[in-house]
Amino acid sequence: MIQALYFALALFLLLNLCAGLWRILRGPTTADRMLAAQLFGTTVVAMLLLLAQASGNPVLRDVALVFALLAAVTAVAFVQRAWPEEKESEHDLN
Amino acid sequence: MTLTDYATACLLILGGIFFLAGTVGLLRFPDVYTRLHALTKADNVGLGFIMAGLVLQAESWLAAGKLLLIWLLVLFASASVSYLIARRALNKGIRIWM
Amino acid sequence: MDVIVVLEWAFDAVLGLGLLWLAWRTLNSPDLFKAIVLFISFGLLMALAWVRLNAPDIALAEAAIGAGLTGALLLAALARLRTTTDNTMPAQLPAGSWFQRGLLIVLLSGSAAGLGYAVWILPSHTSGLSMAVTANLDVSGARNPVTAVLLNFRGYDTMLEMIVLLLAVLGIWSLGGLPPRPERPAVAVLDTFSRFLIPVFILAAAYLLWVGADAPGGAFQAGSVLGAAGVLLLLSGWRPGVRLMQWPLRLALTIGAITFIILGVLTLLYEQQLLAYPVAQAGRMIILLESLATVSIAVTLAILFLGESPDPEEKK
Amino acid sequence: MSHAFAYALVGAGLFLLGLYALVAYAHLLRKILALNIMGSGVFLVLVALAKRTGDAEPDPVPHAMVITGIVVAVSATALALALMLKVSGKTGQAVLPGRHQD
Repeated sequence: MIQALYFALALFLLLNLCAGLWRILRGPTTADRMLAAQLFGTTVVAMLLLLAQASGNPVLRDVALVFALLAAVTAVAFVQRAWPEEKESEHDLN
Repeated sequence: MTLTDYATACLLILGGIFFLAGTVGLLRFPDVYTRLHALTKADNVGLGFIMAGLVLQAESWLAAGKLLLIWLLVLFASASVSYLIARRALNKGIRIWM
Repeated sequence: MDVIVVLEWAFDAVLGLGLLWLAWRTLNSPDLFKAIVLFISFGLLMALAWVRLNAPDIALAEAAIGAGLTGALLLAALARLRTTTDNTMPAQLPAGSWFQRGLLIVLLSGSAAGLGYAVWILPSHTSGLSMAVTANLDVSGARNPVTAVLLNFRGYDTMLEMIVLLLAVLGIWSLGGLPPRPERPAVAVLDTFSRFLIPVFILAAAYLLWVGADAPGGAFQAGSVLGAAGVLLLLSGWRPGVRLMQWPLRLALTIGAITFIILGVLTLLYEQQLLAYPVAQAGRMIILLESLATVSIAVTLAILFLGESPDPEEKK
Repeated sequence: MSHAFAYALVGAGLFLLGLYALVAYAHLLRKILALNIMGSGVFLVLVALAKRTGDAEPDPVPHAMVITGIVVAVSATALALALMLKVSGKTGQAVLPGRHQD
């Protein structure tokens, strides 16, 4: 019974993540897109932990740990390097 | 189902609700700063509830500790990253919604 | 049907369709930054696919490389690209005429049907080489079958891979001057963040290396996590000193490949077979190789991110 | 059909999508993304086919090859990105010289 809940919640989080994709597509600023990708990191960590419990495979917690550590590196690369210098208004990027 | 299982189920569902709130905030809020706030707060609390639910089922203290460590790492990383993003967005003059 | 089976199928269906959709949007969205962010999300979903396919070793590698390194590499390259190209050029520029594209679609649909059919007619149950691996696991020196394959049964793969990594570094170094790198000074929060996080990265890498002999983990995963720590350091504004960039760097880059080659020659001389370790020493040799390979992989990945030759005089 | 076969079909689809974009678009960064997606497709097929062992552990040999492949792919990507930067530094455009001059 609780097993079914783990899978149901993992599926629910996956659907949440798919809904968040809309923000990546829509923008409007580059920060919004990066933010949505960052959200996916947290969601994937939660899904991995649920799947670890559901499948009785504790190794997946290590995968979640690595995710938790590394998701920030991409975002830091974005802030430090990839954000263009020129001013951007809210609506000029599609 | 035992009593622990019921407690886990409640915590997990609560966590799911917070994740849903975070996603709705990401989709519906009007500017970068409010969206940033929705995500980092709601999702990290959601992850915390899911973590608490799973800690009740953990097979050992070590496993429970690892779960807690993962949550703390995510909290720390998303707090720092959201600060960095918000600061740069302000410096670049992205308008604040009023 | 059991409710769990239904849920598992629904999960797999959403995940599979999500992967295809993300790949398609990555490849055809006009904004390159958007394409890169979509590609990063694609990497996250790939890690979930590895989990569903019962491949935690690969999920670990994908988590380290897909979530951290590839995204950082692509974003940094895009920033440097913006300093040289005129932004007026459409990123969507097609190669070839509409007729050529139509022909391409027809040809690819044919291959799609062929590939799908080829996968479909494969026997649905086969043990592959897993029997052979299980039978020889006792003499391999590792209890995790994937580590045994990587470091013992097919150690030559890993040896060649270390050489490929070296060639990639040499390739970048031999390009000479690249476009300038836009950089910003690190703010205090980032500084504290990396100061706190780097030791955690190092601990996690050591842990992954340690469990690798018995459970998923190993040199690749540990090396990628450590390499990501290097990338975080570089992003926070740290630069290796000039003396560090000379022989210590070159030693760290090559130590993995060199150890593999020395052990390969020794095993060829004494055991008449490449990288066939004597059973009694296999465990220790794997630990030695893995530790040194971790150092080389980590330094290589960080240097690939830095992306230019360390010799100041070559920059001109 | 099992889960593994579904993933193998997704892998084949990814490979073909990547191949299409590799040929159809001129921008080098997009070609690099396309190559990465093609690689992911191949890895997915390999790992999905390794899972045909029923309830037993999957075949570890393809797993090992894919781990090697992921690390090689990231280093090849880094080299390709550097080459792209060199091309755009010389020509001002991130496309292969000789064509698309109009």
